[in-house]
Amino acid sequence: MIRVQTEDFDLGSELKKMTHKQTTVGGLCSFVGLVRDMAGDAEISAMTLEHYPGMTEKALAEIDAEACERWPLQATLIIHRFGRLVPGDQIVLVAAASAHREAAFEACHFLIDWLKTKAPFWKLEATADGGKWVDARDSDQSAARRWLQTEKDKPTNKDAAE
Amino acid sequence: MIRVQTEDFDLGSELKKMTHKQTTVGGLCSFVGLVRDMAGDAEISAMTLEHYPGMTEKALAEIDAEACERWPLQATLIIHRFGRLVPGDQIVLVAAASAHREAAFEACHFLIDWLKTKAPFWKLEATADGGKWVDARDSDQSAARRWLQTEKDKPTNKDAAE
Amino acid sequence: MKVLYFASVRETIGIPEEEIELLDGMSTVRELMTWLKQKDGTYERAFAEDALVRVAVNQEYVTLQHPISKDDEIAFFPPVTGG
Amino acid sequence: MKVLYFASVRETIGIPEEEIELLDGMSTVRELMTWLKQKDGTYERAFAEDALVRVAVNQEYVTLQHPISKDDEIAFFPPVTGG
Repeated sequence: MIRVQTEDFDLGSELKKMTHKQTTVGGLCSFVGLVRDMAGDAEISAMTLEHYPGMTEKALAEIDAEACERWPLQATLIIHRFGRLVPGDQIVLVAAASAHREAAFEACHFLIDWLKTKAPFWKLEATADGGKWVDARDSDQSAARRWLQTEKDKPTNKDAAE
Repeated sequence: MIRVQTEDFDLGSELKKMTHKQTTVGGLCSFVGLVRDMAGDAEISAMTLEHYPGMTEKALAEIDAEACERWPLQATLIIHRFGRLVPGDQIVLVAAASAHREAAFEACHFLIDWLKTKAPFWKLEATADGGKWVDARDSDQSAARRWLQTEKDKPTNKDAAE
Repeated sequence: MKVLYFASVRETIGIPEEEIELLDGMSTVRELMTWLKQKDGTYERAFAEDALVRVAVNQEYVTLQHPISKDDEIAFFPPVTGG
Repeated sequence: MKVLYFASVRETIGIPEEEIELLDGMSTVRELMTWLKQKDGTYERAFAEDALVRVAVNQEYVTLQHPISKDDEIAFFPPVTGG
Protein backbone atom coordinates (compact mmCIF):
# COMPACT_ATOMS: atom_id res chain seq x y z
CA MET A 1 0.00 0.00 0.00
CA ILE A 2 1.11 3.52 -0.87
CA ARG A 3 0.28 6.74 0.96
CA VAL A 4 1.55 10.28 0.40
CA GLN A 5 0.29 12.65 3.06
CA THR A 6 1.05 15.66 5.25
CA GLU A 7 -0.26 14.05 8.46
CA ASP A 8 1.91 12.01 10.77
CA PHE A 9 1.34 8.25 10.92
CA ASP A 10 1.09 5.85 13.82
CA LEU A 11 3.91 3.38 13.34
CA GLY A 12 2.46 0.70 15.60
CA SER A 13 -1.00 0.59 14.10
CA GLU A 14 0.33 0.77 10.53
CA LEU A 15 2.61 -2.22 11.11
CA LYS A 16 -0.01 -4.15 13.04
CA LYS A 17 -2.45 -3.86 10.13
CA MET A 18 0.13 -5.51 7.86
CA THR A 19 0.20 -8.76 9.82
CA HIS A 20 -3.28 -8.71 11.35
CA LYS A 21 -4.89 -12.15 11.04
CA GLN A 22 -2.07 -13.10 8.66
CA THR A 23 -0.72 -16.44 9.86
CA THR A 24 1.54 -16.93 6.86
CA VAL A 25 3.80 -14.00 7.73
CA GLY A 26 6.99 -15.10 9.44
CA GLY A 27 8.82 -11.78 9.40
CA LEU A 28 8.02 -8.09 9.16
CA CYS A 29 10.83 -5.65 8.46
CA SER A 30 10.27 -1.92 8.65
CA PHE A 31 12.27 1.27 8.28
CA VAL A 32 11.31 4.73 9.50
CA GLY A 33 13.21 7.82 8.38
CA LEU A 34 13.18 10.77 10.77
CA VAL A 35 14.18 14.43 10.60
CA ARG A 36 17.53 15.03 12.28
CA ASP A 37 18.47 18.31 13.94
CA MET A 38 21.82 18.58 12.17
CA ALA A 39 22.87 18.62 8.52
CA GLY A 40 26.65 18.46 8.50
CA ASP A 41 27.59 21.34 10.81
CA ALA A 42 24.38 23.29 10.42
CA GLU A 43 21.55 23.13 12.91
CA ILE A 44 18.20 22.40 11.31
CA SER A 45 15.10 24.09 12.69
CA ALA A 46 12.69 22.61 10.14
CA MET A 47 12.52 20.73 6.89
CA THR A 48 10.00 21.24 4.11
CA LEU A 49 9.32 18.36 1.77
CA GLU A 50 8.10 19.24 -1.69
CA HIS A 51 6.80 16.56 -4.03
CA TYR A 52 5.30 16.10 -7.49
CA PRO A 53 1.67 15.10 -6.88
CA GLY A 54 0.64 12.33 -9.23
CA MET A 55 4.12 11.30 -10.26
CA THR A 56 5.03 10.57 -6.64
CA GLU A 57 2.23 8.05 -6.25
CA LYS A 58 3.07 6.55 -9.62
CA ALA A 59 6.77 6.21 -8.79
CA LEU A 60 6.04 4.67 -5.38
CA ALA A 61 3.55 2.23 -6.88
CA GLU A 62 6.19 1.14 -9.41
CA ILE A 63 8.80 0.62 -6.68
CA ASP A 64 6.26 -1.34 -4.64
CA ALA A 65 5.33 -3.51 -7.64
CA GLU A 66 8.99 -4.17 -8.37
CA ALA A 67 9.54 -5.36 -4.77
CA CYS A 68 6.51 -7.65 -4.97
CA GLU A 69 7.86 -9.13 -8.17
CA ARG A 70 11.35 -9.75 -6.77
CA TRP A 71 10.40 -11.22 -3.41
CA PRO A 72 7.52 -13.37 -2.13
CA LEU A 73 5.75 -10.76 0.03
CA GLN A 74 2.48 -10.97 1.93
CA ALA A 75 2.25 -7.22 2.44
CA THR A 76 4.13 -4.00 1.73
CA LEU A 77 3.67 -0.46 2.91
CA ILE A 78 5.10 2.89 1.86
CA ILE A 79 4.00 6.07 3.64
CA HIS A 80 5.78 9.30 2.78
CA ARG A 81 4.95 12.68 4.24
CA PHE A 82 5.33 16.08 2.63
CA GLY A 83 5.07 19.65 3.91
CA ARG A 84 6.79 21.16 6.92
CA LEU A 85 8.44 18.85 9.45
CA VAL A 86 10.64 19.49 12.47
CA PRO A 87 13.51 17.46 13.98
CA GLY A 88 12.26 14.20 15.46
CA ASP A 89 9.32 14.00 13.03
CA GLN A 90 8.74 10.88 11.00
CA ILE A 91 9.28 11.41 7.26
CA VAL A 92 8.82 8.00 5.73
CA LEU A 93 7.85 4.43 6.58
CA VAL A 94 8.58 1.43 4.40
CA ALA A 95 7.81 -2.12 5.44
CA ALA A 96 7.65 -5.61 3.97
CA ALA A 97 6.10 -8.78 5.38
CA SER A 98 7.06 -12.24 4.13
CA ALA A 99 7.11 -15.87 5.20
CA HIS A 100 10.90 -15.56 5.33
CA ARG A 101 13.04 -13.02 7.07
CA GLU A 102 15.60 -12.52 4.30
CA ALA A 103 12.87 -11.60 1.84
CA ALA A 104 11.38 -9.15 4.36
CA PHE A 105 14.76 -7.51 5.02
CA GLU A 106 15.84 -7.30 1.41
CA ALA A 107 12.51 -6.01 0.15
CA CYS A 108 12.34 -3.36 2.89
CA HIS A 109 15.90 -2.26 2.16
CA PHE A 110 15.15 -2.18 -1.54
CA LEU A 111 12.01 -0.07 -1.01
CA ILE A 112 13.86 2.70 0.81
CA ASP A 113 16.92 2.60 -1.46
CA TRP A 114 14.85 2.94 -4.62
CA LEU A 115 12.48 5.46 -3.07
CA LYS A 116 15.48 7.65 -2.20
CA THR A 117 16.64 7.89 -5.82
CA LYS A 118 13.38 7.54 -7.75
CA ALA A 119 10.47 9.13 -5.88
CA PRO A 120 10.08 12.85 -6.71
CA PHE A 121 10.54 14.43 -3.29
CA TRP A 122 12.84 17.32 -2.42
CA LYS A 123 14.00 18.47 0.99
CA LEU A 124 14.45 22.12 1.88
CA GLU A 125 16.29 22.56 5.18
CA ALA A 126 15.72 25.66 7.29
CA THR A 127 18.90 26.73 9.07
CA ALA A 128 20.04 30.00 10.70
CA ASP A 129 21.32 31.02 7.24
CA GLY A 130 17.95 30.49 5.57
CA GLY A 131 16.61 27.70 3.41
CA LYS A 132 18.89 25.25 1.65
CA TRP A 133 17.87 22.51 -0.80
CA VAL A 134 19.42 19.22 0.21
CA ASP A 135 21.90 17.85 -2.33
CA ALA A 136 21.43 14.33 -3.68
CA ARG A 137 24.06 11.97 -2.31
CA ASP A 138 26.34 9.67 -4.26
CA SER A 139 26.00 7.10 -1.48
CA ASP A 140 22.25 6.94 -2.12
CA GLN A 141 22.94 6.35 -5.80
CA SER A 142 25.30 3.49 -5.07
CA ALA A 143 22.88 2.02 -2.51
CA ALA A 144 20.19 1.99 -5.21
CA ARG A 145 22.53 0.56 -7.84
CA ARG A 146 23.21 -2.45 -5.61
CA TRP A 147 19.69 -3.65 -6.46
CA LEU A 148 20.39 -3.55 -10.19
CA GLN A 149 22.45 -6.71 -9.81
CA THR A 150 20.72 -9.76 -11.18
CA GLU A 151 19.01 -12.01 -8.67
CA LYS A 152 21.58 -14.76 -8.96
CA ASP A 153 24.49 -12.41 -8.31
CA LYS A 154 23.05 -11.21 -5.07
CA PRO A 155 25.37 -11.95 -2.15
CA THR A 156 22.75 -12.70 0.46
CA ASN A 157 20.88 -15.92 1.00
CA LYS A 158 17.17 -15.63 0.41
CA ASP A 159 16.15 -18.96 1.88
CA ALA A 160 16.94 -18.27 5.54
CA ALA A 161 13.83 -18.90 7.60
CA GLU A 162 12.01 -16.21 9.50
CA MET B 1 17.81 -2.88 25.73
CA ILE B 2 17.14 -6.57 26.27
CA ARG B 3 13.92 -8.20 27.42
CA VAL B 4 12.99 -11.89 27.71
CA GLN B 5 9.35 -12.34 28.64
CA THR B 6 6.21 -14.42 28.22
CA GLU B 7 3.93 -11.40 27.64
CA ASP B 8 3.26 -9.94 24.24
CA PHE B 9 4.76 -6.54 23.41
CA ASP B 10 3.29 -3.48 21.75
CA LEU B 11 5.37 -2.91 18.64
CA GLY B 12 4.37 0.72 18.19
CA SER B 13 5.10 1.89 21.70
CA GLU B 14 8.36 -0.07 21.88
CA LEU B 15 9.65 1.53 18.70
CA LYS B 16 8.37 4.96 19.62
CA LYS B 17 10.35 4.86 22.88
CA MET B 18 13.53 4.27 20.90
CA THR B 19 13.34 7.56 19.04
CA HIS B 20 11.34 9.64 21.51
CA LYS B 21 12.92 13.10 21.84
CA GLN B 22 15.92 11.78 19.93
CA THR B 23 16.67 14.31 17.22
CA THR B 24 19.92 12.66 16.16
CA VAL B 25 18.21 9.50 14.88
CA GLY B 26 17.83 9.52 11.11
CA GLY B 27 16.67 5.93 10.67
CA LEU B 28 15.02 3.19 12.70
CA CYS B 29 15.02 -0.34 11.34
CA SER B 30 13.03 -3.09 13.02
CA PHE B 31 12.24 -6.74 12.49
CA VAL B 32 9.41 -8.72 14.05
CA GLY B 33 9.30 -12.51 13.87
CA LEU B 34 5.86 -14.11 14.03
CA VAL B 35 4.50 -17.63 14.46
CA ARG B 36 3.36 -19.10 11.15
CA ASP B 37 0.59 -21.66 10.85
CA MET B 38 2.58 -24.02 8.65
CA ALA B 39 5.93 -25.77 9.07
CA GLY B 40 6.70 -27.37 5.73
CA ASP B 41 3.55 -29.39 5.05
CA ALA B 42 2.41 -29.64 8.66
CA GLU B 43 -0.20 -27.37 10.15
CA ILE B 44 0.92 -25.78 13.40
CA SER B 45 -1.62 -25.26 16.17
CA ALA B 46 0.82 -23.81 18.70
CA MET B 47 4.50 -23.28 19.37
CA THR B 48 6.21 -23.50 22.73
CA LEU B 49 9.45 -21.62 23.20
CA GLU B 50 11.84 -22.96 25.80
CA HIS B 51 14.90 -20.98 26.86
CA TYR B 52 17.84 -21.07 29.24
CA PRO B 53 17.11 -18.40 31.85
CA GLY B 54 20.25 -16.47 32.67
CA MET B 55 22.23 -17.55 29.66
CA THR B 56 19.59 -16.13 27.33
CA GLU B 57 19.91 -12.65 28.78
CA LYS B 58 23.69 -12.95 28.74
CA ALA B 59 23.78 -14.09 25.11
CA LEU B 60 21.40 -11.33 24.00
CA ALA B 61 23.40 -8.68 25.88
CA GLU B 62 26.56 -9.85 24.11
CA ILE B 63 24.90 -9.71 20.70
CA ASP B 64 23.58 -6.24 21.50
CA ALA B 65 27.02 -5.06 22.67
CA GLU B 66 28.60 -6.44 19.51
CA ALA B 67 26.12 -4.50 17.35
CA CYS B 68 26.82 -1.28 19.26
CA GLU B 69 30.53 -1.79 18.75
CA ARG B 70 30.23 -2.41 15.01
CA TRP B 71 27.82 0.39 14.12
CA PRO B 72 27.18 3.91 15.42
CA LEU B 73 23.79 3.32 17.05
CA GLN B 74 21.64 5.64 19.12
CA ALA B 75 19.42 2.85 20.44
CA THR B 76 18.90 -0.88 20.14
CA LEU B 77 16.15 -3.19 21.32
CA ILE B 78 15.77 -6.95 21.58
CA ILE B 79 12.56 -8.45 22.98
CA HIS B 80 12.15 -12.22 22.84
CA ARG B 81 9.16 -14.12 24.19
CA PHE B 82 9.06 -17.63 25.59
CA GLY B 83 6.25 -20.02 26.56
CA ARG B 84 3.24 -21.01 24.50
CA LEU B 85 2.41 -19.01 21.37
CA VAL B 86 -0.11 -19.50 18.57
CA PRO B 87 0.02 -18.65 14.86
CA GLY B 88 0.03 -14.90 14.30
CA ASP B 89 1.70 -14.21 17.66
CA GLN B 90 4.80 -12.07 17.83
CA ILE B 91 7.91 -14.02 18.90
CA VAL B 92 10.73 -11.54 18.69
CA LEU B 93 11.46 -7.88 18.02
CA VAL B 94 14.87 -6.50 17.17
CA ALA B 95 15.47 -2.86 16.26
CA ALA B 96 18.32 -0.44 15.73
CA ALA B 97 18.29 3.36 15.50
CA SER B 98 21.12 5.31 13.94
CA ALA B 99 21.88 8.63 12.29
CA HIS B 100 22.32 6.67 9.05
CA ARG B 101 20.02 4.19 7.41
CA GLU B 102 22.67 1.67 6.36
CA ALA B 103 23.87 1.35 9.94
CA ALA B 104 20.30 0.87 11.16
CA PHE B 105 19.58 -1.80 8.54
CA GLU B 106 22.80 -3.69 8.98
CA ALA B 107 22.70 -3.65 12.77
CA CYS B 108 19.07 -4.83 12.82
CA HIS B 109 19.84 -7.62 10.37
CA PHE B 110 22.90 -8.59 12.38
CA LEU B 111 20.88 -8.69 15.63
CA ILE B 112 18.35 -11.19 14.30
CA ASP B 113 20.92 -13.30 12.43
CA TRP B 114 23.14 -13.70 15.48
CA LEU B 115 20.21 -14.16 17.83
CA LYS B 116 18.98 -17.04 15.65
CA THR B 117 22.22 -18.99 16.03
CA LYS B 118 23.46 -17.86 19.44
CA ALA B 119 20.59 -17.19 21.84
CA PRO B 120 19.52 -20.34 23.73
CA PHE B 121 15.89 -20.68 22.62
CA TRP B 122 14.23 -23.80 21.28
CA LYS B 123 10.93 -24.13 19.45
CA LEU B 124 8.55 -27.02 19.96
CA GLU B 125 5.81 -27.10 17.33
CA ALA B 126 2.45 -28.67 18.11
CA THR B 127 0.98 -30.40 15.06
CA ALA B 128 -1.73 -33.04 14.59
CA ASP B 129 1.03 -35.65 15.06
CA GLY B 130 2.09 -34.24 18.43
CA GLY B 131 5.05 -32.10 19.43
CA LYS B 132 8.11 -31.70 17.24
CA TRP B 133 11.31 -29.83 18.08
CA VAL B 134 12.25 -27.51 15.26
CA ASP B 135 15.54 -28.37 13.57
CA ALA B 136 18.24 -25.76 13.29
CA ARG B 137 18.62 -24.56 9.70
CA ASP B 138 21.80 -24.38 7.64
CA SER B 139 20.51 -21.18 6.07
CA ASP B 140 20.47 -19.54 9.51
CA GLN B 141 24.06 -20.62 10.04
CA SER B 142 25.16 -19.11 6.77
CA ALA B 143 23.19 -15.92 7.45
CA ALA B 144 25.06 -15.59 10.75
CA ARG B 145 28.43 -16.38 9.19
CA ARG B 146 28.02 -13.48 6.79
CA TRP B 147 28.68 -11.16 9.74
CA LEU B 148 31.99 -12.83 10.52
CA GLN B 149 33.50 -11.00 7.55
CA THR B 150 35.75 -8.15 8.57
CA GLU B 151 34.31 -4.67 8.38
CA LYS B 152 36.34 -3.68 5.34
CA ASP B 153 35.23 -6.73 3.36
CA LYS B 154 31.59 -5.92 3.80
CA PRO B 155 29.84 -5.38 0.48
CA THR B 156 27.43 -2.66 1.53
CA ASN B 157 28.12 1.02 1.86
CA LYS B 158 27.79 2.30 5.38
CA ASP B 159 27.84 5.98 4.64
CA ALA B 160 24.51 6.31 2.86
CA ALA B 161 22.44 8.96 4.57
CA GLU B 162 19.21 8.23 6.39
CA MET C 1 2.15 21.58 -23.19
CA LYS C 2 1.96 21.88 -19.43
CA VAL C 3 5.46 22.51 -18.08
CA LEU C 4 6.14 22.03 -14.35
CA TYR C 5 9.08 23.05 -12.20
CA PHE C 6 9.98 21.71 -8.79
CA ALA C 7 12.27 22.52 -5.86
CA SER C 8 15.37 24.62 -6.72
CA VAL C 9 14.40 24.74 -10.40
CA ARG C 10 10.96 26.14 -9.48
CA GLU C 11 12.59 28.59 -7.09
CA THR C 12 15.01 29.89 -9.73
CA ILE C 13 12.38 30.19 -12.46
CA GLY C 14 9.91 31.71 -10.02
CA ILE C 15 6.76 29.85 -11.11
CA PRO C 16 5.57 26.29 -10.45
CA GLU C 17 4.08 25.73 -13.90
CA GLU C 18 3.18 27.30 -17.20
CA GLU C 19 1.55 26.50 -20.54
CA ILE C 20 3.99 26.52 -23.44
CA GLU C 21 2.98 26.28 -27.06
CA LEU C 22 4.68 23.53 -29.02
CA LEU C 23 6.61 25.30 -31.79
CA ASP C 24 8.40 24.03 -34.85
CA GLY C 25 11.85 22.69 -34.00
CA MET C 26 10.74 21.81 -30.48
CA SER C 27 10.48 18.06 -30.90
CA THR C 28 12.54 16.83 -27.92
CA VAL C 29 12.96 17.77 -24.27
CA ARG C 30 16.41 19.14 -25.11
CA GLU C 31 14.96 21.45 -27.74
CA LEU C 32 12.35 22.72 -25.30
CA MET C 33 15.10 23.43 -22.76
CA THR C 34 17.15 25.28 -25.36
CA TRP C 35 14.13 27.35 -26.34
CA LEU C 36 13.38 28.21 -22.68
CA LYS C 37 17.01 29.18 -22.06
CA GLN C 38 16.94 31.56 -24.99
CA LYS C 39 13.67 33.10 -23.83
CA ASP C 40 14.87 34.27 -20.44
CA GLY C 41 17.99 34.34 -18.27
CA THR C 42 16.20 32.74 -15.33
CA TYR C 43 15.78 29.51 -17.33
CA GLU C 44 19.42 29.77 -18.33
CA ARG C 45 20.29 29.83 -14.62
CA ALA C 46 17.81 27.09 -13.69
CA PHE C 47 19.15 24.76 -16.37
CA ALA C 48 22.79 25.87 -16.10
CA GLU C 49 24.05 22.42 -15.26
CA ASP C 50 22.38 19.96 -17.59
CA ALA C 51 23.66 17.04 -15.54
CA LEU C 52 21.71 18.29 -12.53
CA VAL C 53 18.36 18.60 -14.26
CA ARG C 54 15.97 15.67 -14.24
CA VAL C 55 13.05 15.48 -16.63
CA ALA C 56 9.76 13.63 -16.54
CA VAL C 57 7.30 13.47 -19.42
CA ASN C 58 3.81 12.46 -18.39
CA GLN C 59 5.18 11.58 -14.96
CA GLU C 60 7.84 9.14 -16.19
CA TYR C 61 11.57 9.83 -16.10
CA VAL C 62 13.00 10.45 -19.55
CA THR C 63 16.29 11.55 -21.10
CA LEU C 64 16.78 14.87 -22.90
CA GLN C 65 16.40 13.04 -26.20
CA HIS C 66 12.80 12.14 -25.39
CA PRO C 67 10.23 13.40 -27.95
CA ILE C 68 7.51 15.77 -26.78
CA SER C 69 4.05 16.49 -28.11
CA LYS C 70 1.41 19.09 -27.45
CA ASP C 71 -0.64 17.26 -24.78
CA ASP C 72 2.36 16.29 -22.71
CA GLU C 73 3.00 17.21 -19.09
CA ILE C 74 6.70 17.99 -18.87
CA ALA C 75 8.47 18.46 -15.53
CA PHE C 76 11.95 19.78 -14.75
CA PHE C 77 13.52 19.28 -11.34
CA PRO C 78 16.81 18.62 -9.51
CA PRO C 79 17.86 15.12 -8.38
CA VAL C 80 15.37 13.83 -5.83
CA THR C 81 16.16 13.82 -2.10
CA GLY C 82 13.22 12.20 -0.34
CA GLY C 83 13.12 9.31 2.10
CA MET D 1 28.39 -29.52 39.47
CA LYS D 2 24.96 -28.39 38.38
CA VAL D 3 24.11 -30.03 35.07
CA LEU D 4 21.22 -28.67 32.98
CA TYR D 5 19.39 -30.13 29.99
CA PHE D 6 17.20 -28.27 27.52
CA ALA D 7 14.70 -29.00 24.77
CA SER D 8 15.03 -32.43 23.09
CA VAL D 9 18.02 -33.33 25.30
CA ARG D 10 15.96 -32.62 28.42
CA GLU D 11 13.03 -34.55 27.01
CA THR D 12 15.13 -37.63 26.27
CA ILE D 13 16.92 -37.58 29.62
CA GLY D 14 13.67 -36.87 31.40
CA ILE D 15 14.91 -34.28 33.91
CA PRO D 16 15.76 -30.58 33.51
CA GLU D 17 18.74 -30.61 35.85
CA GLU D 18 20.74 -32.62 38.35
CA GLU D 19 23.72 -32.36 40.70
CA ILE D 20 26.65 -34.49 39.64
CA GLU D 21 29.75 -35.03 41.74
CA LEU D 22 33.03 -34.23 40.01
CA LEU D 23 34.95 -37.53 39.94
CA ASP D 24 38.53 -38.36 39.04
CA GLY D 25 39.01 -38.56 35.26
CA MET D 26 36.17 -36.12 34.69
CA SER D 27 38.20 -33.07 33.79
CA THR D 28 36.55 -31.97 30.53
CA VAL D 29 33.03 -31.69 29.16
CA ARG D 30 33.73 -34.68 26.94
CA GLU D 31 34.70 -36.82 29.91
CA LEU D 32 31.52 -35.82 31.74
CA MET D 33 29.47 -36.80 28.66
CA THR D 34 31.23 -40.15 28.43
CA TRP D 35 30.61 -40.81 32.14
CA LEU D 36 26.90 -39.93 31.75
CA LYS D 37 26.55 -42.17 28.69
CA GLN D 38 28.01 -45.11 30.61
CA LYS D 39 25.70 -44.47 33.56
CA ASP D 40 22.44 -44.83 31.69
CA GLY D 41 21.05 -45.57 28.24
CA THR D 42 18.92 -42.44 28.18
CA TYR D 43 22.08 -40.26 28.19
CA GLU D 44 23.48 -42.49 25.46
CA ARG D 45 20.39 -41.67 23.40
CA ALA D 46 20.38 -37.97 24.31
CA PHE D 47 24.04 -37.59 23.31
CA ALA D 48 23.93 -40.06 20.42
CA GLU D 49 25.03 -37.51 17.87
CA ASP D 50 27.89 -35.50 19.33
CA ALA D 51 27.66 -33.00 16.49
CA LEU D 52 24.12 -32.12 17.53
CA VAL D 53 24.90 -31.43 21.17
CA ARG D 54 25.80 -27.92 22.25
CA VAL D 55 27.44 -27.24 25.58
CA ALA D 56 27.65 -24.18 27.79
CA VAL D 57 29.79 -23.93 30.90
CA ASN D 58 28.71 -21.13 33.22
CA GLN D 59 26.39 -19.87 30.49
CA GLU D 60 29.08 -19.51 27.84
CA TYR D 61 29.34 -21.76 24.78
CA VAL D 62 32.32 -24.10 24.98
CA THR D 63 33.73 -27.03 23.03
CA LEU D 64 33.83 -30.59 24.37
CA GLN D 65 37.48 -30.03 25.27
CA HIS D 66 36.57 -27.37 27.80
CA PRO D 67 37.74 -28.09 31.38
CA ILE D 68 35.14 -28.40 34.14
CA SER D 69 35.36 -27.87 37.88
CA LYS D 70 33.10 -28.57 40.82
CA ASP D 71 31.28 -25.25 41.02
CA ASP D 72 30.46 -25.10 37.32
CA GLU D 73 27.00 -24.90 35.79
CA ILE D 74 27.11 -27.16 32.73
CA ALA D 75 24.31 -27.23 30.18
CA PHE D 76 23.64 -29.64 27.31
CA PHE D 77 21.18 -28.78 24.54
CA PRO D 78 20.48 -29.12 20.83
CA PRO D 79 21.31 -26.35 18.31
CA VAL D 80 19.25 -23.28 19.13
CA THR D 81 16.15 -22.37 17.10
CA GLY D 82 14.86 -19.07 18.50
CA GLY D 83 14.04 -15.84 16.74
